[in-house]
Order: sequence, then structure tokens, then C-alpha cells
Amino acid sequence: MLHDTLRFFPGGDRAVEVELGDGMDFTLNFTVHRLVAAVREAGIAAIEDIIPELASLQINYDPDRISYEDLTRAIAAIYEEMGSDVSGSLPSRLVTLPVCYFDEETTACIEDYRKTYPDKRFDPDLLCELNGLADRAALARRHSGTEYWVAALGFWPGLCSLLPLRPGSRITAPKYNPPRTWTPKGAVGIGGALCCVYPDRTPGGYQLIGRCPAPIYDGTQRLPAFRDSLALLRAGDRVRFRPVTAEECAWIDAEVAAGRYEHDVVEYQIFSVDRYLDWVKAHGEKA
Amino acid sequence: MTTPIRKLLVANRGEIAVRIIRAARKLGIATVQIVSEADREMLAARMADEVIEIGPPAAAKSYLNVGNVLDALRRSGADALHPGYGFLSENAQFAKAVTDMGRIFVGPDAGTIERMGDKVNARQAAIAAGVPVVPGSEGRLDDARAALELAEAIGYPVMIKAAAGGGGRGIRVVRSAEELAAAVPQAIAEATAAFGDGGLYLEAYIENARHIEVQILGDGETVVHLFERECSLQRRRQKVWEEAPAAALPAALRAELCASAVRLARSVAYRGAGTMEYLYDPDRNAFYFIEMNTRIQVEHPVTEMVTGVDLVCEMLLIAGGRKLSMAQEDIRCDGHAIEVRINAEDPARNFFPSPGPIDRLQVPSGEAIRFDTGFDAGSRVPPYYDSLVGKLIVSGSSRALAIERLRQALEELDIGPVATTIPLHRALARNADLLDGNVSTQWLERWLAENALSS
Amino acid sequence: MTIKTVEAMLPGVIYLSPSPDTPPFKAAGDRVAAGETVALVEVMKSFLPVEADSDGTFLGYSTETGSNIEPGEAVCRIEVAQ
Amino acid sequence: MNARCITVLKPGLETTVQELPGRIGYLEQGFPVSGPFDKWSFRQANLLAGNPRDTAALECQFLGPTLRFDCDATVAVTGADMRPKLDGEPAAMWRSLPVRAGQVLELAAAYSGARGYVAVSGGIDTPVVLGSRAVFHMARVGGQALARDQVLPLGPPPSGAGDILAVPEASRPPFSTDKTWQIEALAGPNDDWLDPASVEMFFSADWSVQAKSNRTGIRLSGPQFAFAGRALDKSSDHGQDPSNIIDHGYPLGAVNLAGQTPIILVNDAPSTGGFINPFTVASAAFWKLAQAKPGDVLRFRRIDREEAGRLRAALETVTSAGVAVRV
Repeated sequence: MLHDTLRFFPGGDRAVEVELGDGMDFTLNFTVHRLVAAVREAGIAAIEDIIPELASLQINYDPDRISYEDLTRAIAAIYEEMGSDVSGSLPSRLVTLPVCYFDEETTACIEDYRKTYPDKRFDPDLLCELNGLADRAALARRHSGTEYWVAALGFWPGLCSLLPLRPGSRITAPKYNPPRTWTPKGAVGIGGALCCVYPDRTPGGYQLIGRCPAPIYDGTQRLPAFRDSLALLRAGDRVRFRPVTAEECAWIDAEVAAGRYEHDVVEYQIFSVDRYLDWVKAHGEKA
Repeated sequence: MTTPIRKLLVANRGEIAVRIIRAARKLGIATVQIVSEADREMLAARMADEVIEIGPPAAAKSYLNVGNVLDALRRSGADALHPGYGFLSENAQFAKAVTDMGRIFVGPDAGTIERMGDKVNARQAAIAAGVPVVPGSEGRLDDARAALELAEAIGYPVMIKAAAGGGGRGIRVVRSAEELAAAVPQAIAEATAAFGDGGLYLEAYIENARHIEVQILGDGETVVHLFERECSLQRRRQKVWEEAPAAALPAALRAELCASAVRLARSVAYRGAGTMEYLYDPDRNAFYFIEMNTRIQVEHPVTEMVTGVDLVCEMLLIAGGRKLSMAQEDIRCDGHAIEVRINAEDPARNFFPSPGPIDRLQVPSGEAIRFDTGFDAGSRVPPYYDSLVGKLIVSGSSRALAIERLRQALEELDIGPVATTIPLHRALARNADLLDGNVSTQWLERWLAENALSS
Repeated sequence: MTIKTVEAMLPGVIYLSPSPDTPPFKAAGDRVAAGETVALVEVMKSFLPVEADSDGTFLGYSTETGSNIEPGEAVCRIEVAQ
Repeated sequence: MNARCITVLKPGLETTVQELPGRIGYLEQGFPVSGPFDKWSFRQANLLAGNPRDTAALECQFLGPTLRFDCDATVAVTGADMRPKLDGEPAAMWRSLPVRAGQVLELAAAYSGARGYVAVSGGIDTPVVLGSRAVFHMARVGGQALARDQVLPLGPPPSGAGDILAVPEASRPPFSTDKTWQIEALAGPNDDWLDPASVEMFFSADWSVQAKSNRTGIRLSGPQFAFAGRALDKSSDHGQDPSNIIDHGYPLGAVNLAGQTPIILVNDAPSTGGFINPFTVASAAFWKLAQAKPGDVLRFRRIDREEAGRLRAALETVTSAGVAVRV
């Protein structure tokens, strides 16, 4: 749900939170990204960083170059000009990531947690039950049967929040409580209505369903996909998961280790929200 | 001389406890000594008629623990309490609790301690009594113009400091209007960055300040002074060497200084022994009141040596309700006395505290030599309290003779194996600046920075 | 015989046992060797050992587990045979 | 002629290379800004070493490193008092120290403050990663904490180096002597999620710094918060706890409320997350957070943006070149 106008919340003397609406859905997030693109386009020199998030964006600025009042006025004007009806298009790369569902490493991680918290239901079983899926194969089919929208990145370098684009592909789950102390690098998880890939071995709270052997974070920038950054994904990209066998997964691991792996990235695609929303309507569902 | 006090609780330790017990004995008063677990064997405990243990070594749990000290007072049946110096001696609530129990607190009443113990209040009282204070801004200054006008009135050099700061923070000295104009914006920025408050104070900078203090005695009506002491030799604001009278004070100014102290004490109907502390500015030839101590001071013996008055006895007599036994004209200052503080600190290791055993304690004796200590051979200096081992006090008919006597006495004084500051005093007693009386409150730190001492 | 005080090097929270459900590192009367851990200080999510600096007999702790400690504060006392 | 470098003999406790302004422009991919925690001490160290004030230098935490200089250089030590020694002799802080090749600088545990800075003429010349040499240790971005025997390359010495400079005491950051710090903070962005009485409570209570604090967050202990209607009656997208909110950006210096534990998000903090940030510390007050030790008490003083600007300007003045004076 979009607010009627932007709401500004100052975050100290160097940041402002710009809230567009209340809720977690694609159209709201798409509007966030359109506004971010328009603000970038405007080239306000005092802006240092912009963080697009699910329903809001944060702007870090140099208050000695622009006042809070002038900045928020400028952002409101840009939004006004852009119009709040959801239409238009954005450049969007399509990244295909291999995933080995219910692999050994994530299974070991879940078992490790269950040693301390034996009541914790095994993650894939919990997901099947909560989402009315017959078995693990059905869970893997539901998960890999859609493109995902990279709604935001944050919390940890390269950690992404993915929203499923295909109606009916939504999988929901509660988060671990308390969180895990570790998660395998590349683990694929579900929390709330979001999906994520863990960029590194970090603590975490999403329910785990598999592992992606293609790195989405490379601290040493060794692989060609990391020429410009240590993180693979950017907000506004789309991700598709391609199921692979344990054998193929091991082969990819070896290619990565040898520094040869090339990510499957289709650059320069344009994502048209009008065509997408038409498609959703044709599927008889609301986005 | 008689006093209604029959039994006195000594609420302190070390040399001042011994000193109080001696005075009490002279007046026929029984004594009760409180001790922490670490002080059971100390000299004062062995001298007192009774001993009450009040808690573990840490001062906060024993000598500073109001509940425990009051409990000891109740149990002891003492009708008076002498707080000495430090610990609870200037704690107004404690003094009130003692009198609320129907016992005598040897010192001024709680109201006076509270009023004169607060620097700001004491300064107000001094201004009201016509006692000069360091000239400066009455309130905050927030801009350069006000600072310039005031500095012109006071005369350079002046010192600017942050209103919100403390402990010498944010102080800078300027010597001309040009320097002031440059320094004020910088000082405002520093104070803003440091404290979130850019307000400044400005006051006269006293380049070669000497610390001079006046001893007074009052009985609530009459106040007399016992002349002044000079304590300019200080390290980290701790006095190291004290003299009476002050060597460099012109006679006319001395009379005015002592009179001002009497005036201030009289204005608050002071009762007991007290000390008015001043800075003397030789360049402006002026003195300024800084604060008052409402208790006996460590360096009181130098005053006793030159006046012949037993200050601790007088305190007990006044506390017992007697009027002053002497008039101002009865008090004379004869000769010169010097006290040096012997601390268990190693001057060769940057005055590192060195508590430990005292196996050797040889004290010089003779006419005009006094050694006040809370230890004897076989004791230990515990690590929990201040490091004062003893005070060597000498006098002579002139300052030069007193210094000569001090030098000899320091040669004879032998304390060990604990490290002490005796080597520092031996070096100081031979120093030309000191012999000439050419020192200031900054002198010792500067001298220490330039001269390595070996123990 | 001299009594030595072991002091904390770092500010933080002091722990007198290796983990919450184990007994303290040392009890009165225990032998202590120089370099042995007698407590832990937690700072910045790291646990750093407080080590005895001489051999001797452990006399007791001077602080409580879980309390805040400053550099230079006493952690425990050790009687050192000379 | 030796290469211009430093060898790490002892690493200290998470000693890192830091640089200003930090890693700018990568927050949207989840990279924190990093950079020195106490900018005041950091810049003064650089000025004393003859460097531009934002040059890469070392940040030491609680326990400093031991470093051997493999070339002649000018060094400066500022910040927490880690009692530096040069070849075993006490060395002065807050002034330029000329060192010769082979000399060893040793820093001990911090007696006052928590973070010390060591700047070297020419600066530390580690590789630039995503625009900065600042290290985010936890994710190994820009390198990680110093390790024993690591060799740190130095940049070319600045021209005109070699003056012996000092920062007068009045211009140095004043560390608390009574274990309490006044921290200037602004309300927002999410103060409307708290009960108004809890907003007032935040600015009047004593908050104690937990030992679990580090460069990602300063964890506080103190009284409990009560929430406003907005936090208690919200759509399920926000999460179950009253302090949950739909994932949003985290401002630097935000007082992040996860359950009832406030965590001030500092230089290496997460860029986004799902908890509210009712208050934000003024950027010019960060240095105090850097120097607060476990058990110290923080008291927050409410200020507005205008006053935050005055504080920034003041900090700018005391970290500008003129502050270091010739000895």
C-alpha cells in the first residue's frame, strides 16, 4: 500500500528515511526503485549513499552541502514528477543461480542447531507443512518455478532480499528463534515471504532449503563477475534458481575453486512493469 | 585546661590519628581508635585506649563508610569524634549525623562545611566579605567582543577556559588583544566539540603563582589568625614541602592577607580550625582567595612550630565549648619552620607508590626537630591508603638556619627498605632556587621533568 | 612469603570460571603457576585471559564474576614463596 | 635502503587499517561505511605525522600492537592512552615522534579511553577495496585485523615532513574521568513507535555500555521501553515483536532497538534490518562512543539538527591543520 505522499523521517544529522508505503509487495518495492533511479538521475551532489529497501529508501547526505529541508523538498518534487502510478520500466539483469536442494552442508547445519534445540522441526518439512506442499520435490519445484526480484540488499555485504515474481510461487516461513550462530556460505533460505542466499558463513534466521555453489560474494574479486564489486547482485536485478544435482554442484565448487567459474548473467535486460502486471492479471492473480 | 569531652573517637588513621591521640592525652581525654582490617597493628591503634574494627581494607568500606563509622561511635560511648583530614572530615552529612546522635563533631557545624566546602559558595562569601578573588568573568562569555573588553579591564595575561570543562581542561593563556582575538574562536570550537557547549570563562592568568594559606581559629564569635604558610612546592596538586611564614610576602601585604582571612571567617561565625587558601601573584603584587578547608591540614605543624600554639588541642577545647584562650595580640610568629612530606613513593620511578615493610626507622632528634608519623620500625605501609609515611618538621631563627637544620636532619633520617621520597627532599634542600625562595606552584613539576632522581 | 595481587589489564566484564556451569579457575589453597589463566575478561565479544605472573598458592578472588572491571583493578591474590 | 614498511610483531586486539571518509557508495550492496571510530583522534594523529588528515592509519582497540619500523618515519600516537613505548622508553602521545629504521613501537592496554590511533608519515598503503582502505574486519572487506608478522606497506613520505608538532591539551578530545559521557542525539527516525514517556526516559536515564560492544554496535543496558500504538497494531509484514519493522535502512549512529536492548549502530554496523531506530547519535558525538569502555555510563542529550551542525563545525575546527603546533 502506497502512502498518499512521501513520509520523511530524519536519521540523525546525515541521513533521512523516505517511506513510500506500508507493506511488503512487489509494486511498492518497484516504486521505491523507480524513485531511487530518478533521484540518481537528478544528480544531487550532496547525496553520498542511497539504500533502496522494501517499502522505503534511506539517503545519506552531506548536511554541510545541502540542508535536510532542501533535500526532502527536492526528493518530494522528483516523486511528484515521477507520478505514483506503477508503470514504466527499469534496466534489470537476469542472474541464474544453480541450487542443490536439501544438500549435505545445509542439512548438517540444521542438525547442528537441532543438537541444542531438539524441538526445531527440520526446515524443509516445516516449509512443506506450512505451505501445503506434498513433499520436498514439490517444495523444490515451487521454489525454482519463478523469477525473483532483488528487492534490496543489506545487513551483510551482498545479502539479498528476493521477492518471487510469479503469482502462486510465494513460500512463507517464520524465522529461527533464536537465530543460528552459523550458516553455510551460499545457503538458500526462506524467511517471512522473502528468499535469500547467504553471501558468507554468517549467523542467520531463515529456514534453509539448499545451497548455491556459485558465489554471490567474493572478498578477493577473483571471478570475472566480481570485477566491479565484491557482491554479485544489485537491487532491481532478477534471479532464477536452476536445480542441480549433488554431482553438478561438486563440479561447480571445483570450477569456483579453480577461479574458472563464469556466472550466468544476462546483462541489459529491461524489466517492464506494465507488461509484468498484464502477465500477472492473465494468471488471474494480484501481484 | 578542662573540657567536657571525656572520650574521643579518632575517625582517621596514620600520623594524624597519632597526633590526635597525643593532643587528647594532654587534655586527659580517653581515646577510641577505629581501624580497618589492614590497620589493626598500626601505631595509633596501639596507643589508643580502645580499638574498634570497622571493615575491610578498602577505604570505601571502612574509613569512608558512614554507617560503619557511626556504628563504631555509638558502640564506643565516645562523646566526641575527631575526623582528622581527608576521609569524612569535610562531609557535611556525616558531621550532621554525628551531632544528630548527640555527639560532638570536632570541627565546624554541617552548615558551615557545606557552605565553605563548595568552591562557588565560598567564593561568593569571600566577595561579600571584601576578600579579593581572582578577577574574571562573572558568568559565561559567548563571543570575542565581550572577552576583549573584559581582558582589557583585567590586564594581560589572561586565561580562557571552557565553561563546561573541568580539571584544567580547555585552558589557554593569551598575552595580547591580538592573541585573544585568534584564541577565542578556537576555544569556542574546542569547547563545543568537547562538551557540546561553547561558553567560555575568562580570568586573570597568574604566571608565577605562589600558594599561600592562612591558619585561623574561631570559637563562633572571635576569630584569630595564626599567620600564613607557603605551600608552593606541589606535584600533581599534592603539597610536598611547606613553610611558615611565607618567605616572599611583603610585610604590608601579609597584614592585609591575614586580616582578610579573619574577616571571611568572622562573616560565617567560624568555629574550629580552618585554612583560607590563596594564590599570591608577585607580578601584580596581589593575593586572591581560592578556597577554604574546614579542617586541620596536613601541614599544620609548621604553624605550631612558629607560634607555639597546639592547634589540635585548641580544636578539642573549642569543640568542648570553650572560648578562645588567646587574643590576636598574644599570637606571635617567631623564626621559620619547614615541613617535608615523606611518602612511600619511588622518586626514581616517577613517584610510583611503593607500599611495603618498614624495617628501619631512624628519626633524628633534637631541639627544633619534630617527626610526625603513624608508623614505627616493624610496621608495613599498606597499599590501600595515601602513601604518607611521616612528616619531618624543623625550625630555626631564620629561614636559612631552618634549611640548614633540615639538610642535616634529612641526612640522619633513615627509612627502609620501603622506597621513600627522602632522596627528593635531600636534593631540594640543596637547590639554589629553593634557597632563594624563588619558586612557584609550577616550579617542582618543571624541575622534576628536567632532573632525574635516583633512589 | 609475599602476597601478590594479579591485576586486570583490560576493561570489561570479568569471569572467574571458564564457562557459566563450571567451577572457578582456582580455589583458595590451589597451586598456581606463572602464566596460568585465573580469570577471563570479556571485551568486544572477545574473552581474554588474565594470567598469574608468578608461581604460588592461590588465596582468593578480589572481585565477583560478571562484574565490571577496570585496568589495574585487583582480580585475585597469590601467595608467592621466595 | 629498506622498503617503506612496518612489520607487526604483536597484533593487539583487532587492530585495523582505517581511512576517511570510509567506504562510500556501497551501502546499497550491504557494505558498511567503516572508517575510524574516533575521527577526532584519528585526524590529529595524521596531522602530527605530517599527513593529510584523512590518510590511512591504524586503529587500536583496548590492547595495542607492537610494531617495528623498517624505515625512518614520523609517527604519532593519539586517542586512548595505551602508554606507548619506543624501544622500551616511554614515548609521548599527541606529538610527532621521529623513528629510525629498526625501532619498535609498543602499545599496551588502554588505561583511559578504548581506541588508540597510530599514524605514520606517508600513511598505510594497503590495497584500496571498493574505494577505500578502511577495513571491515568481520567480513574481511579491505583486509582484516593485523596479524603477527604481517608487513604493512607505507606510502611515499609527504613533502615537508619532519616538523615536530604537538596538539595542545585543550585541542585534544577530553576523555571522561568519571566513567560518564554526555552523548548528543536526535530523535528519529522511528521515535513515533515508542510511547512518548519512553522517548523522554531515553534522554533522562543512565545507559551502561556492555562488554559485548564493538565496532558494529555499542550495546546498552538500562530501563525498559514502552511502545506506541503504531508498534503494537501493525500489519504482519512488519514482524511479531513490537520493535520489528519492515526491513529498512539503518542510519549510522542509530539507536537500534531489538526487543528491549538498544544497540547504537556504529562504523561497521549492518546497513539494513528489521528493527526500529527511535534515536540517532549526532555524527560529531561518535568519537565519544569510540572511547567509552564497558561499564561506562552514557547520558543522551537531545539536540536538533542545527545544534548537530554546530558540533560538526566545531569538530572540523579542532581537526584542521592549524591545530598541530610546532614544538
